[in-house]
Amino acid sequence: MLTRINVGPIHPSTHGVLRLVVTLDGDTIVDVEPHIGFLHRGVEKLAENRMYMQSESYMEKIDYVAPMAYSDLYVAAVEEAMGIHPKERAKYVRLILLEFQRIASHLLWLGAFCNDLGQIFTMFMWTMKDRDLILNLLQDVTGSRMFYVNMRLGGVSIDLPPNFEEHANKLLDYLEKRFKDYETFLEKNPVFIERTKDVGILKREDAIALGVTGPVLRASGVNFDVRRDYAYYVYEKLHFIPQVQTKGDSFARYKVRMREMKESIKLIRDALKLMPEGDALGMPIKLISPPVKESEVIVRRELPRGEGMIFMVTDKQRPYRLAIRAPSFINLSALRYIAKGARYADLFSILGSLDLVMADVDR
Amino acid sequence: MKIKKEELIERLRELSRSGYNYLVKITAVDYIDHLEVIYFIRNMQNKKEENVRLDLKNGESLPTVIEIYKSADYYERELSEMFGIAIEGRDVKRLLIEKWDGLEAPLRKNFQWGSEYKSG
Amino acid sequence: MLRPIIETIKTLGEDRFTTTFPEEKERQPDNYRGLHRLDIETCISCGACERICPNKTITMVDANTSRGKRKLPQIDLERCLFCGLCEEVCPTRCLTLTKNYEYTEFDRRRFTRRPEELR
Amino acid sequence: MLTDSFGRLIVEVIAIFILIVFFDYTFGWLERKSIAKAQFRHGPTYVGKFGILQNLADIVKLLAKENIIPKNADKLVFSTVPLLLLALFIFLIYLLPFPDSLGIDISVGLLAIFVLLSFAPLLIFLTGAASGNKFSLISAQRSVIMSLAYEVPLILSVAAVALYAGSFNIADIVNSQAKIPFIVLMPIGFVVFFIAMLAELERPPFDLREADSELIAGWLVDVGAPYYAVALFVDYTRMFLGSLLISLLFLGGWLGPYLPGLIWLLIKAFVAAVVIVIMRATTVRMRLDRLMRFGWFWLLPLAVLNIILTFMLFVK
Repeated sequence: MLTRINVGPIHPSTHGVLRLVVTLDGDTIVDVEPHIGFLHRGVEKLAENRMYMQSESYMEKIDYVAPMAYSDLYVAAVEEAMGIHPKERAKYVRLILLEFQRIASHLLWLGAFCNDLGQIFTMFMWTMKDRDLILNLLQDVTGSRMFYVNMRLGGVSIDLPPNFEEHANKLLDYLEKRFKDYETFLEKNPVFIERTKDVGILKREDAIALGVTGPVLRASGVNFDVRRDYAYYVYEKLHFIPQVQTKGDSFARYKVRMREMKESIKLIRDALKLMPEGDALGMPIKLISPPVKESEVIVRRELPRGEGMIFMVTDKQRPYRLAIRAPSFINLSALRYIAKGARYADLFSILGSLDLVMADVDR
Repeated sequence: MKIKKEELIERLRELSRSGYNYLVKITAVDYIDHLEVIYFIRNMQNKKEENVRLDLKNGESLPTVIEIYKSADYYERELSEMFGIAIEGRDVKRLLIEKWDGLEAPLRKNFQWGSEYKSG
Repeated sequence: MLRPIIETIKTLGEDRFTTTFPEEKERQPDNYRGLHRLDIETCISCGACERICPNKTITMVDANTSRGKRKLPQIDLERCLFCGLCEEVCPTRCLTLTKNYEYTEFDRRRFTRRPEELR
Repeated sequence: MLTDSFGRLIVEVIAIFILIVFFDYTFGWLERKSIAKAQFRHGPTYVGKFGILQNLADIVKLLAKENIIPKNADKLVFSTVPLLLLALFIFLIYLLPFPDSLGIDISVGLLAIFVLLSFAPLLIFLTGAASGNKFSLISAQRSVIMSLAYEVPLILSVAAVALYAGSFNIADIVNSQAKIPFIVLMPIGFVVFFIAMLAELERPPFDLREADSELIAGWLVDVGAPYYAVALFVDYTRMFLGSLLISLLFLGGWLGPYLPGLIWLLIKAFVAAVVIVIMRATTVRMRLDRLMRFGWFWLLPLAVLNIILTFMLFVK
């Protein structure tokens, strides 16, 4: 006999407002139907009615876990439309801040993932502490804890403070030590291994056919990372290796993100060494934006959740059409295929390992 | 590349056989007198990208490509909800919002909304 | 199984990280973006802040000052995103964002701050 | 004569009830504080010194709320079974012997306790099934299925203890640990008993019935606030029972130098409880089918091995 359960929109592990209609046969999932749209704000339409640099703070709210990544994506699109190239130092500054943002985002994911598996907030609080230290550092740079709005055309709004390098190195050392602790804490725990290994397997061909992105794609054995394949900023100068796992299960997705955080630490260290002196400040906000040169722009960035893309058809002072490819959106659409045949308890292991931000799904 | 609506399925099938097996996004742009639908597809082997564009007249429907790209599912649903494009060949459910209070196709340029939300 | 438990016991000995909020407060950098502050004397009533605000937070209203009746920005804190664009666009740097971030009211209408209240 | 023993009974009943309430309250506070400490948090701070009165405030809040019984629920079962559950666990504690001849000392105490203890999953099943909510129903099913996995190893590991002591009387079992506590004599048996007890107590990694991230609160999903307070009381009383059983059967009960017996018993019970809390802070939740596999393929053979070892080494 089939049972239908309504999970959400208010449920401890749907990370915001996601409604899943789950059809169960005993304890086995027959079908999962996601119902989304509870957080729809029509960002694309809002951007059409605002001047280019006004929309930046709206873009940040698409993904409230990693806001800077989105504002960078948007500002890069505007820069390309106007033919502005970011300053050399600004490229490094942005890269450093974005990698810090990536670590912060993955840390929050790690905590939330352990919560989904049934832990009582221990890992969550630990990773929140580390994330908080990163946010404090970013706050010193940008002036705000969560929504930074610090990307400007050609650079950033505030340059790095003089003691930034020292603080950052100290924080990175601390984080490196903590990551080792986390790995012992989780990987030496047989129950964690049991709950993640061989759960929610997504094969390579399916991953490509379903169009999943980011860590989920890389965990299925597809060696694709925008940071390498469409290198932007100074990623090609730094020794950057995309993290790939072949298994495609929840554990592989965990492993990819864990390794990515370590890779980000390396990237930041390298970038701090190579960063040139000089000026990183971009153009200040004006009531009239510079003239637009391109009529259509496509910009790709590797956001913490996967590949983000902006397709913008430009007009004089405001975008004519702004289309955002949100990584969580397409990762959610894969849930139905991954969860089929899994146990009901594993639904949340799978859902957690996809790293969804509902605001990003609904836009 | 710009193609006609009739060729769409054929061309995409050809492309997906020749290695363009990853659908990045389907989106549309409203040019008031017509719509342009764009398929961004990528070859996962050599990371090359291709844009397949086609023009749609207002009120014209679009054939589904879900048999070629599984990931087209959500994009097509989004397209039909946001632009009011009917999708042929599959049952399209509303994706985001069940009802827009009589207002359809919010990303069309003729979508009416309160002037107080406009700025700048 | 034992190694994770040892990790947990190790943290029992570490310092607490959270703060008991109303008693101790977070440290803020100098460029923190909190509530607005308006210097009425230097404001030239140009309205740039009103035009740049992405969220229609700011409206120019009539206000009585020592130099007579003028148009000055009024801020609706319910809509404010604290993005700081108004501060950046202000030609005389009279509208600034302070370090103060606490605002609670019992009445929604109190969130609309008149120019005289922006101190 | 009759009135004398009756009066003594009344005093004992009240004394043990005070003990239960004392443990429940202190443990509730200790759990919140120690989990908070493991998570870099403060835990309850404001009500009373170190937040010691926070739980009291919570109970008052819960009891002051409206009791809602859902429309689909079987009202009679739904409103009586949680109270029955509470009564069951309190009664089980009365069956335990306490030092200074407090409590009832019956000759088959061990058997009686474990027979009655296996009613608990059924009562939980009744509450869950009666509430008419699908989450509760799943939780109710889990409750019964789970009990298949852990009841047999639990009883077998206890059987080894009874075998060694040569008695089903718990006081005798405690007294036979005068030289060495059973945790040293039969470590395998202790591990099996401890793990099965975790499942019985609904503590992580076996909190499948109350699985927060999957079933929201499992069988408690639809209960109103006053019944939730009852359920919390049940939870902590069960915890008291579990840690008492662990300390009586394996840690030597009230035996210990210098301090009075009751204090030793409480100290041991608190130590066992804190270990369970640290387990709670550490592990993630197990899956139902894995738990079954674990119970039958690991716990059961280990329990049998423990019995065989005990029989070969100690029983003459």
